[in-house]
Amino acid sequence: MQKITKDQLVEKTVALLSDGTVSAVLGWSRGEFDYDITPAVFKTAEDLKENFVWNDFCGANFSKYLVAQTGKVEGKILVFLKPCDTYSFNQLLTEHRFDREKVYAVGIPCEGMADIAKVKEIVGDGIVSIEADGENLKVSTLYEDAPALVNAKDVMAERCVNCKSKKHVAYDELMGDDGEVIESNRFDEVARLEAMTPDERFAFWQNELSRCIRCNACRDACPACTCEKCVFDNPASSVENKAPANSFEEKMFHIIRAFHVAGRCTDCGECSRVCPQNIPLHLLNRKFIKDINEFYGEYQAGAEVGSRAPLVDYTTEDLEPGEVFDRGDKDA
Amino acid sequence: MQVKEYKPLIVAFCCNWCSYAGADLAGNNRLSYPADVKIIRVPCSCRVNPMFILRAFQRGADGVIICGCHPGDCHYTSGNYYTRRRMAALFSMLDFLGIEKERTRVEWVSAAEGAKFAATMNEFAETVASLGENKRLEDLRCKR
Amino acid sequence: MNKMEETLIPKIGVITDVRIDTPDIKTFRVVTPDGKKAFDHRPGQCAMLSIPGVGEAMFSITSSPTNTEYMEFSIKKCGCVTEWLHQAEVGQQITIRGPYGNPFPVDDVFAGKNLLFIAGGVGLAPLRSVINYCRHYRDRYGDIDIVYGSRSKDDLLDYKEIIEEWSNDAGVNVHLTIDNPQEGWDGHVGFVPNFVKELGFDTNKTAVLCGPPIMIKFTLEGLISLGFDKTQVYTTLELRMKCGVGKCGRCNVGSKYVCKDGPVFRCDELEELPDEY
Amino acid sequence: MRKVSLDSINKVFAKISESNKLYLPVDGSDGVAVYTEWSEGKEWSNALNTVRSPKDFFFPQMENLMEFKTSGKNIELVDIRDEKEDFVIFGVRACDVRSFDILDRVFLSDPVDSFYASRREHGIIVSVACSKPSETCFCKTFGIDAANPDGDVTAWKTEDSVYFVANTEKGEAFMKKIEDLTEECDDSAVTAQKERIAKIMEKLPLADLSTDAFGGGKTDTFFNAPEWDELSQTCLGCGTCTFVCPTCQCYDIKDFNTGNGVIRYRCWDSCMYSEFTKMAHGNNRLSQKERFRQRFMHKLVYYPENNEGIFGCVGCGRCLAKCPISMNIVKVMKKIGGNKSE
Repeated sequence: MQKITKDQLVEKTVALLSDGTVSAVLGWSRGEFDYDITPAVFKTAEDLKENFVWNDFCGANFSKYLVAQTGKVEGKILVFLKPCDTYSFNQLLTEHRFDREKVYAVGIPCEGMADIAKVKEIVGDGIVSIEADGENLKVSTLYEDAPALVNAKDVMAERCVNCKSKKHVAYDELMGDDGEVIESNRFDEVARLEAMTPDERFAFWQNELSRCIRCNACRDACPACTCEKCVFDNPASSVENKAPANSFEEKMFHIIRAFHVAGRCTDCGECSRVCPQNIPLHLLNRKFIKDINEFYGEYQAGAEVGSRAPLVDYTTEDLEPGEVFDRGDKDA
Repeated sequence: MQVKEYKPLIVAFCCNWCSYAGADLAGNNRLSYPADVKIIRVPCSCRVNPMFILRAFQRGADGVIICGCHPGDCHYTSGNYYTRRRMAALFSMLDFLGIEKERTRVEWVSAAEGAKFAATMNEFAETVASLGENKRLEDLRCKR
Repeated sequence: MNKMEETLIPKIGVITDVRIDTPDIKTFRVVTPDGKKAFDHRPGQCAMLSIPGVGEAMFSITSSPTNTEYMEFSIKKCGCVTEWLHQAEVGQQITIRGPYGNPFPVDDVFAGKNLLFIAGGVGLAPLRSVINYCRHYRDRYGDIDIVYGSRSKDDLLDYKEIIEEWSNDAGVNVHLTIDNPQEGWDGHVGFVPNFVKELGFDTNKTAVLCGPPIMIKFTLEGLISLGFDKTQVYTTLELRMKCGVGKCGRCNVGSKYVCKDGPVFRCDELEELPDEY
Repeated sequence: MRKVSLDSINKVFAKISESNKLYLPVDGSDGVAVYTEWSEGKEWSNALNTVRSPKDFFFPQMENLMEFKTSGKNIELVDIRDEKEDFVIFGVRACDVRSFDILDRVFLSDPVDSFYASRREHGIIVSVACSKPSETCFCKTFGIDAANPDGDVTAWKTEDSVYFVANTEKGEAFMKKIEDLTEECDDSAVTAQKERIAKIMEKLPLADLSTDAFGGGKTDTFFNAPEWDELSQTCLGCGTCTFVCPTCQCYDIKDFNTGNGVIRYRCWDSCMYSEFTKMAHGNNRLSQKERFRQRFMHKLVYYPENNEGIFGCVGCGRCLAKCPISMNIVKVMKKIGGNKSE
């Protein structure tokens, strides 16, 4: 259950729209069901009142949309940022990807977003409605007469279970209370894989990456992937490729994708959220984050604007690439 | 059928200012290192994009080594420091994906270190040979 | 499976002659390795040429179907395939498949009509096939007018053929123009659309237009101001293509596939398509 | 009609796979069903459908078309098409069976695509009726009966048995193979299931979705509709919808230089991608709006115009479930169809 309500957000937004502070609003628009929510640009109070939603399925991170939308909108655009979104917001600012002056950022608290796949695992298919009910979600399906009560904690998306921060690191206005950076267990799964033998790890990733259909959703949704032209779309790069022709190309794409955002990835988890094949892509990014923290000191991309990403920085005392493997006996 | 002796194909990216000259010196001094080490000259070790490494494996390399100036001696002041960070991260990732970590390496070889160059290549080729053919980052289309 | 004919599998072609037409256009003569024409075609149809490893692209067949010995392609250097072709020497093998698309209606609609061909730049390439076809069967058609313009005298395609053959034919009038004045040029200077209006053609003609999109747009407006109806004007479209047979979806505009339903369209048919070409 | 008890279904699979490769949905390690070649120990998934549609079997994401060997100025072309063997796809849902018909109209129309044709010729489709449709299902909108799918053989799965009816010669041959394992039965159980499914279909949230507003000849009505801006506004331009779609058939042809030859292959392509229509001298669809519009106009207007009114969508609901921003054909139809369905 989210602490802030949809009505509060609509009220605030309508006020800012009508007094001319902002001329457009990046928000969540209702779908056919209660969970298929589409990011949308709202321009009128009527539209907002009718279609704006805020519930446990508003996972989409709007930061990247600012790159395109700030160029399209006259005046300021209001954007709602959950705590994790604020990190992406700062990272994009660090990289000068949009004009801060054109944005009115409203921080909103987040109690964690639900994963519809997890809901379906518990209550089954044929969902006709989902309502928040205290700590629970009340889910009605076609196949059960009585709605099922599911604890929101049990269906929380992986990235929210391992939430790294409830603190907003950027906003013009904050609604509700700010939270704190959280000690999370987000690297546990990476550590579990590290503890495996190389053969086991290879088998694990072979199985995961072989499902990739190269739809590019992970790249296109990623707030750190904002190149005007991606190397994988450029015919002149000689790696332009639309299909995972074989296991090599699957790996190449995902290694390069993760490497290119290494040090800039805020761990927002959009890549795994959007993957139609449920590949745990965030683990690749987290591996880089974990390594960077261990090799070069703790670093959280997007925690502050203007910080220098670790892979475009150095000290004369850095460890040697060969020493990476000597530090522990994780491969022993 | 005759069984061909397995010789690993090694791709060595050598920086123009130190390691390439080091390789040159190794040659001038008649120091031997495996003929299957293919040297690609790059302006600086930090010119090596992760894609280069993956592409080398795709095209049949069994091991990839990057050689640059010793830290502090970069012709461009700091290029090799960036190499050091990037490759540390990349190699760790390759290892994370289960690709044998012994197949990738960074070595600092100065223009005066012909002997080190030859020794490094010999030792690296031996290590890679003991692993056998690169199977985990191969592109079958290129193997026919 | 008995290996059936597969349209995506090309034939091998050999470049037997390369003619430098303009600084950026060359004309290539292509036959099969045993010296024959690769396939028969109709005026206005296209073929897919490729260089393995470089790419495949659609080109209009410049030579007339009445030429039974070889095919010619006039190709402007503008992308990776064309750049590679421009470096090719005589004897180079390429691959060729086709013919693709609908031809100009030379045997029904055009028969007995006065014809007006209007081309700009490399846009003459697809028209050359029709013009030479009509010249070959001269008695089937009425008067033929050809308006052709280019940036400069050096950019005029097939200049020798135009001067030495087309201009000397009875009932064929050639009107040439270049964009800017140039030394050694005593012909007309100016853009094609204006030239067409200045020439002020009678509307008892069927017009065929080909050139850059902007030229087509203004020339069509010019023709309409002269009293032409859109049903009297034909043109050809160009879009990115991969398969050539209306399956890969790339050249889909509205319900039409340019590779299969075009590239030749009558201007009133074009108007029914969504504005996406 | 013949039946086999659900307990013995693996015997049927074993029997079939003696002579043919048999593919069926099997739950993967993450619980998501994937078409997998059956072998001892693999269990037929209970999932409603696979994320990847079975169009893969006839129009694979990537396939090699031919090879070239070059030496000097010469090119040698190697036809690498090989003899295909019969294979069985088991457990195809009604929507996906219809998708083959939609693909056929593209690939089997003149000139026939021989790569597709030979796979189609050798594929035996055993469809299965849906027993628990999802809220994202809207096959009924396109006149598909989820309870009575087409295919060479139609199967119905009840709590304890699987029932079969052969529809084609290929299907008869299939049934012949498993004759010893199945027994003749009446159709009362199947009829009961059909009735039950029909009732569920009525209750589905998208049951009222209508195609009345769409069809051939409607280009002018919809092409310049102002709603396209809003609908496509937050489209990421990824290819998820096209790649999970059972009817999307656009492809690219590309060359891969292996170092000792060139392989020409084709792979799925997406009209949502920015370089789909890019040529050396420009692109005729510059913005995501135009690309987005193309995809839906093609399914709802262009395709029916060329195919006697048949729509290029089967209502499988994959794009509803998988689009990263939950934008999909249902939302498009409702928005630009002017809510005529409601």
